[in-house]
Amino acid sequence: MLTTLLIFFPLAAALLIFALRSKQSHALAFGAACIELLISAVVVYQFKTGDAENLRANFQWIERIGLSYYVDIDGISLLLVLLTTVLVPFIILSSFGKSFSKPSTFYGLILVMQMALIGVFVAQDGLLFYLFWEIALIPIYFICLIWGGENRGKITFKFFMYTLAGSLLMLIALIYLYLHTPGVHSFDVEALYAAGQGLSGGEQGFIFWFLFAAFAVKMPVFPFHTWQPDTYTVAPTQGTMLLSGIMLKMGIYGVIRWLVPVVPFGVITWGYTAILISVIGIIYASCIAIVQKDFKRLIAYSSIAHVGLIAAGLFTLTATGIQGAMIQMISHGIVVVGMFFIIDIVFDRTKTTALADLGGIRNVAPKLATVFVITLLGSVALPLTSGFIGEFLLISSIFQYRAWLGALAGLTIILGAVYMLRTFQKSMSGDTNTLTASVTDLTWNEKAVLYPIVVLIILIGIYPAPILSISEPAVAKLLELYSPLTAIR
Amino acid sequence: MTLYLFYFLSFLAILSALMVVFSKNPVHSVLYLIITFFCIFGHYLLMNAQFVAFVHIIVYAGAIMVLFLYVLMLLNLNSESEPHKNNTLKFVAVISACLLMVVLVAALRGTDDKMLQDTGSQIGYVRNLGKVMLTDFLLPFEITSILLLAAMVGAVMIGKKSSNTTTPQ
Amino acid sequence: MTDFLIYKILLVVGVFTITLVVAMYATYGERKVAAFLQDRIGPNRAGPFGILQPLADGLKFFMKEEIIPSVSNKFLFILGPSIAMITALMAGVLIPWGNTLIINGTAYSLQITDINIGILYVFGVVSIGVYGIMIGGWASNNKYSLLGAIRASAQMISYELAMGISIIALIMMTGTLSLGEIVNQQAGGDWNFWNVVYQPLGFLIFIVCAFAECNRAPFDLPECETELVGGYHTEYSSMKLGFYMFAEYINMFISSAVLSTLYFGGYNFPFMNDLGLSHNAITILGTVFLFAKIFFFIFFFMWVRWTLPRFRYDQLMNLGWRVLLPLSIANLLLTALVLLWIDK
Amino acid sequence: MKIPVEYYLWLSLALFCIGVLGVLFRRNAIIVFMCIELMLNAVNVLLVAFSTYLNDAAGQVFVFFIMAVAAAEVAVGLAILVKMHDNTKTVDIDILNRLKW
Amino acid sequence: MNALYIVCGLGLTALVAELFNARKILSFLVIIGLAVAIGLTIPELGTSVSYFTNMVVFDNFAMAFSILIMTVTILWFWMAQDYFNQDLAHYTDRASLILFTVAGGILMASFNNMAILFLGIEILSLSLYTLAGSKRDSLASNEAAFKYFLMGSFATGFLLLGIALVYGATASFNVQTIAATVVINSATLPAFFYVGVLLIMVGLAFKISAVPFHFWAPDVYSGSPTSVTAFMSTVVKVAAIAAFVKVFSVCFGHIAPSWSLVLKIIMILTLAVPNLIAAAQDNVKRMLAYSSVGHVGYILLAFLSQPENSASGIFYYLSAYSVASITSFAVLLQVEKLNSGTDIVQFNGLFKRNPLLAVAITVALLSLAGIPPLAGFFGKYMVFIQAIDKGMISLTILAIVTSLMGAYYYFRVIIAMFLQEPAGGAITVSTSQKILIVVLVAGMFALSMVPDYLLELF
Amino acid sequence: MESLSHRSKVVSNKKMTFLERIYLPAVLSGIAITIKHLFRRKATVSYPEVKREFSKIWRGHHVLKRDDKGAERCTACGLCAVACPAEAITMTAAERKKGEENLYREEKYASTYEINMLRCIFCGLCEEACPKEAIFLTDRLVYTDFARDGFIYGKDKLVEKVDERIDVTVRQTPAVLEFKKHKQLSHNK
Repeated sequence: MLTTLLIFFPLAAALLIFALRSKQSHALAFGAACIELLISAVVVYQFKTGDAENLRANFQWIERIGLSYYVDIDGISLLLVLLTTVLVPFIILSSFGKSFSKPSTFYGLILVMQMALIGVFVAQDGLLFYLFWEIALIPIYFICLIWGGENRGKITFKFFMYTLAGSLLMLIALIYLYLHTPGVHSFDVEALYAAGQGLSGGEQGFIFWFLFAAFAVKMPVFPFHTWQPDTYTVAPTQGTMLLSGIMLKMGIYGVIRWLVPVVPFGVITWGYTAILISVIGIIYASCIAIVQKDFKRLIAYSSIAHVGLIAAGLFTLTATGIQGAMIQMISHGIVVVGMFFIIDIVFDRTKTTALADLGGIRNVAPKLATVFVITLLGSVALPLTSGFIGEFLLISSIFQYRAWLGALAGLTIILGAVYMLRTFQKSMSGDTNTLTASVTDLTWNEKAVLYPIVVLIILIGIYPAPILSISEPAVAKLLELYSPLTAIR
Repeated sequence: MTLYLFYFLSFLAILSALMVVFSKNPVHSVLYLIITFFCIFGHYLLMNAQFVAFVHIIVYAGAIMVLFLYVLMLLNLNSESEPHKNNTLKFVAVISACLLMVVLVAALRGTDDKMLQDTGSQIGYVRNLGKVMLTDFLLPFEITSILLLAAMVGAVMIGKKSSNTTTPQ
Repeated sequence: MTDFLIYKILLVVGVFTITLVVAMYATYGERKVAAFLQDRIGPNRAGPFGILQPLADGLKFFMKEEIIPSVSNKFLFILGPSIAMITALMAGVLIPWGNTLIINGTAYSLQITDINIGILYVFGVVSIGVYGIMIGGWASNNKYSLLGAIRASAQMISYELAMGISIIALIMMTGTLSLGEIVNQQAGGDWNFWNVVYQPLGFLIFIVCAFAECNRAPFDLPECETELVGGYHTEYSSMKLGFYMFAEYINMFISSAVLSTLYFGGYNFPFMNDLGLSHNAITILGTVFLFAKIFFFIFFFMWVRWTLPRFRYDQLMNLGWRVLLPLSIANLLLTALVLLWIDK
Repeated sequence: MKIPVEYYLWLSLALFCIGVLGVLFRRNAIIVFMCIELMLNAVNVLLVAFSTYLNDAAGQVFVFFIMAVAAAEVAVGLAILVKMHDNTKTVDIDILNRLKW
Repeated sequence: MNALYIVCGLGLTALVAELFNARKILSFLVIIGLAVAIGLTIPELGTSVSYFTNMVVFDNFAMAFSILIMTVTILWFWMAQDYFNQDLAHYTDRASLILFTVAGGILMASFNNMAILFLGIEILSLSLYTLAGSKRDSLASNEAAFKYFLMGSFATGFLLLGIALVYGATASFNVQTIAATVVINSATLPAFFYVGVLLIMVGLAFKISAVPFHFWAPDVYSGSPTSVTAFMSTVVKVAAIAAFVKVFSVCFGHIAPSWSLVLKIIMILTLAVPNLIAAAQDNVKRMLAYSSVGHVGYILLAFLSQPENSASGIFYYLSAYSVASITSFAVLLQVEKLNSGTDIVQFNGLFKRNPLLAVAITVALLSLAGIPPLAGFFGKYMVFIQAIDKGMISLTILAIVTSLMGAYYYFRVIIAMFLQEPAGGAITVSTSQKILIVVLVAGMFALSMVPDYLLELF
Repeated sequence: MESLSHRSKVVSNKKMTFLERIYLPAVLSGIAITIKHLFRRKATVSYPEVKREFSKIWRGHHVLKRDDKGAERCTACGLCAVACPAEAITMTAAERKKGEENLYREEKYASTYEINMLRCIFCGLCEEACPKEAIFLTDRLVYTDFARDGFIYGKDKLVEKVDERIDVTVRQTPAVLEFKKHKQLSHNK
């Protein structure tokens, strides 16, 4: 029941905002997001106190095609739900003080997006998952299309087509699995697991690639990433935050929940390839990031690199890897939201994101520079920041899998440091120029967003145990599946 | 005797059907088509389908072709200067029609000969046909009236002169 | 078999001849009737009372110079009147000219053949007739001819409808399409067995349509001389013109015959069974009566022609579609209802 | 006095194909239309032949429906054609290609 | 059967209404009448009664499709008030022709005899030929009518030859008898029987406008008055597909192997070609025309995968498709009314000019593109599930590729609406149309929320 | 507007009654009228066999009278030509030579005298104009001819023959005769 409330409260709020068309939409939306955060807190409480049964809801929806409304929250879901509910208020808050055309539509779409994201993370029915997955696409598409920047028509369309193509392949895979569920066909996650595991090697391979295509587009992993830098650049900041902070996690979550357990044999067979392309993607993206001249684009490529690492870690099929992925997801979400917000602030003040035009902001806006440093350090995985825990776990898992791959993956930290520090140097340090001279420091709402983010980055970096403990049982359960299969590897 | 009659009628029917397609003047086409219809009429009589035969004449020769001729005359389309399709298109048309023929023939080649019932069969008599039409086929019969009504309303609607200036009361 | 064949051939030739002769004398009759109705005498020079006038006319047609317009389509130009003539002659085959003659114990029917869909045959032939006019009018390559042809086709198609429906009402009553049977059903000596008593409205519609189908005044728009010079036969001369004229009179004869057959008992006449005459005598008397009826209708055709002015074209169409057609449908419904009621 | 039903099959197929040929071959809309009528007639012949062969009246009854439909089609088709001629002064079907993509 | 009576009766009433100057209440009357017809049909669901010596059978298939046809007609009537009002002299003619078309559609869904199938198709087609030409002074409309007419009658020829040949082989026009004969005498069926089946397929493929027999459709759709196009691409399409499905599932379902290859080729072409061409269109009406051809491909895919058991999926697909189509046409009509054109540029900035219209057509196009959670998605989903079930993975992938192409051209419109500068001032929409559009959008969501009821009909 | 002439008729577009609208009664009365004529006496006269009586005052072919002695009365005064409304009469005057006294009554005579019968309207004004009682219209017919020339009647056709005089008094009413007599007196004075 609570889970359902979690899903549909944002939708109700969104409809209310649509209907009211009030000038105070931003406040309403923020309020709704906070309430949602409270609900998620209750969920955490229930989860911790072992009342997990209350979180489950399962009833038949469309019997004829096996669709049931089946939602549940386990550790993995909970972390991502929390990520969503925490980040969305920040995202909304970050938009305060800006004027949008048709604000009610804008905030409404953000809340719809939140609903879809939560839906994706809690769905335990294959088709339901798919539905939420697709629904998530629509609001973000319109956010980018209506409030985006230059040339948004083509770019957002490309984004849309990529994701749609991927998800349609996933649909085929899901249907295929559904038709192979034993007994009465069903999309129940367990049934799909059973179906997938019952398939032959070849079939598992084909399912693997179909599902992987959808998730890889969403993450995005090289070579499915070409939509991403453009879209990140063109989208309004809140859209970019949603895309990079949360939506990207849908792909990773998909791999964890809907790929790895479904076709274990396929994963084992093709995991190596997947890791390989992920690692190639890491290096590729990092190299491109180094030569980027645009601030926002650079972060976009860095995001590809980070996600590549997460994907690689996942496919090692070790507890370290998956736990690392979990924590890195949280960390990356927080860091990247902060990062994009800072870029937005800079852009707001200077009307440019070209690195060459910036410089010396530290001199005029020290608070901004400080926050940027901390976020940046979180991104390059300095110890005691959240990034460190995740990347360390991930790289070690890859290292265990193939040492040379681990070494290559480790390059991400070095390359990350290179481009990040270069960014800092180009933008913050140095002498102020005519553009940056007038940069003012953080306003109240910017502080309200960035300070908690900074706190979170450090907090998780110092004390990640609660997060790890939440996801641990679920990850362990996942990996039980592979214990008999490790021999093959 | 009957067989020769059949050959003769068939030959004439096919010949005049071809002339329908190939004669330059539309009015000649109409006349050739009428000849074809008369040959078909003959075939019906050979099959002792009298009622069908005469209704065929009344409907096709007596009404439909008159309408065609009427329209041809009304629109004064009797010129022989029909702009000709370019040769490629004509070629394609002939080829595709021949292809259709070949396909049909090829598909039907294997059929073994079956004989017609004696021509003394009485099913073509109006008494029998009427019985079947008004018992088994009553619904289609009634539906036909709707069909004709729809055609009539439609034709009138299309054909009426525009009355944009006059507003209805 | 040969006897039968010879008899049939004789009959065909007979009917053929009678038709031609009647048509011939119908032209004479027309002129006479016109004259009489206009207080004139009419032709009276060729032979006594001008009785040889049709021959003279025919001779004139043959002797006249034959003109075929140079821009016309020669084959069709000749085909037009031929079709008109042939179709006109064809309809006579199914008319029951009389009851059977019994000679040496063999019954010889005075009908050439009685097929079970006689009315349809008549209808079919009539509907072909319009081609004669259309082809001729078109082939003349003359705008008046063309207009006449167009008028003819529109008119004939329009009136065929009402005619057909009025006949259907009759057929519903008689339950057969065979002309022979329809006549036999009207046998019985008493005049009120004639169908016209039961189908007065149908008869009225039929006769009006018959006028239109024959292109007779007041529906002679295809050859309306005040508007179209000579209508469809403007370019015709000599015997081809004669064919058209002839065809018109034959049509008149045949429609009168059909009218008498369908609505006036054919060869039956009142009190025929009470006369105590032999079968053959009654048959012959019946044929005489039939011809009397036919002549009366031919006279009626002429009578109307010389009484009523020509319709305007829109009036013609109005009459056909908005008066006769609904009326005939109403007649049909009425007949159907009455038949149902009687059935119960 | 017997004619194999196949003969009628051949005949009607020949007529049908000639009709198809005409539809594809000619540009004059009226002739195209006439060729369609020819196709329908070919079907009628076939139906009557089958009906006689099978000694089943249904086939001939079906012919009447086809005739009714043919008549209705002619009425509608010619009305449209005349209207089109009013607007374009031609019955050449190639001008119909104005709407091509 | 009551529905058929009522629809025919309404058609006649509409004609008579001219006499009494009852135009004002006519469309109201029609809507009420159709609603009553639907109301009378719904309780009968679950029964299967044949009428008139087995000429028509009203089973669930027939009744469901009839209800769908009539429902869409009601919506259409609501939508197309302008179409009727623009030529008051022919108000009643148009209304009655539409109703006759509906009657034809019901017959096509309920036939149990080839004669009824044939007559149903013809009633539907003949009325439509004239409706397509009902904008009498427009050359495009004339051409559309004439092209439709020529192609339609040409197709009728093939259909009839097919029926004749099948009759020759099975000695019956009755669907059940044919099916039974096919089963019993499958070995001794003459070759021309199979030719007949294929010819029937060709004839019906013309009617459902499957490639390569579709070439009339785009021209006709774009030439006809927009309202009529809406009608053609919804009600008519539903009826044609109902007939197609019924013929080939009930009648020739047992010999599926003999025709499935041909149908497969048709289906592949139908999926690929129109979607490709639609992407090149700059006119929304024409684009919708091509897209409606493309949707036939998915339906054929569903049908091909399970010829005897696909009715429910197809029915759902068609319901979703019709509602979405009607919605997009309702918006298109409003845009056309103001801008007197249907080019894609007329949609520029529609979101700013009238958000309701923009959102409604967006939802409709998304539904047509098969984006969840809209009804169109479930439709496509049903298709895919049936196809994958029969192992047609490669065809499914083709379908997916084409539906991506579909998304491409639908999104061109969406992008134009949300991205471009407005092509004119604000658009005002009458209240009744507003209500209609809201109802339609709600309908699209409702169809996706509770599809079970529709699916359980079969 | 007030009609000036009061001769214009106001057209009534009154609605026809039902009986009028079905036309049949009108048609029937029409054919009744014609059938009545069928039995009427015929107006035709079968000409060569039966000739219709001319009226007493019927005017036909002109004649140029001679006097009792056989001399032409006409003196070519031209009054007839002046009086002729159709200008059908032409003449040339000539002087009487010696020895022609028995031919012409007075010194002057018409050497040619032509009447164009195609122009002549047989009004009789010439007759009235003539002071010499020379020209009269008779009850004879002007016969047909194939050429126009044939209708220009010269003296050869107009002047009465000496041996077959034409009695013109037949068609003169007594009043006229009286008048003529009187005139003659005055003329002959």
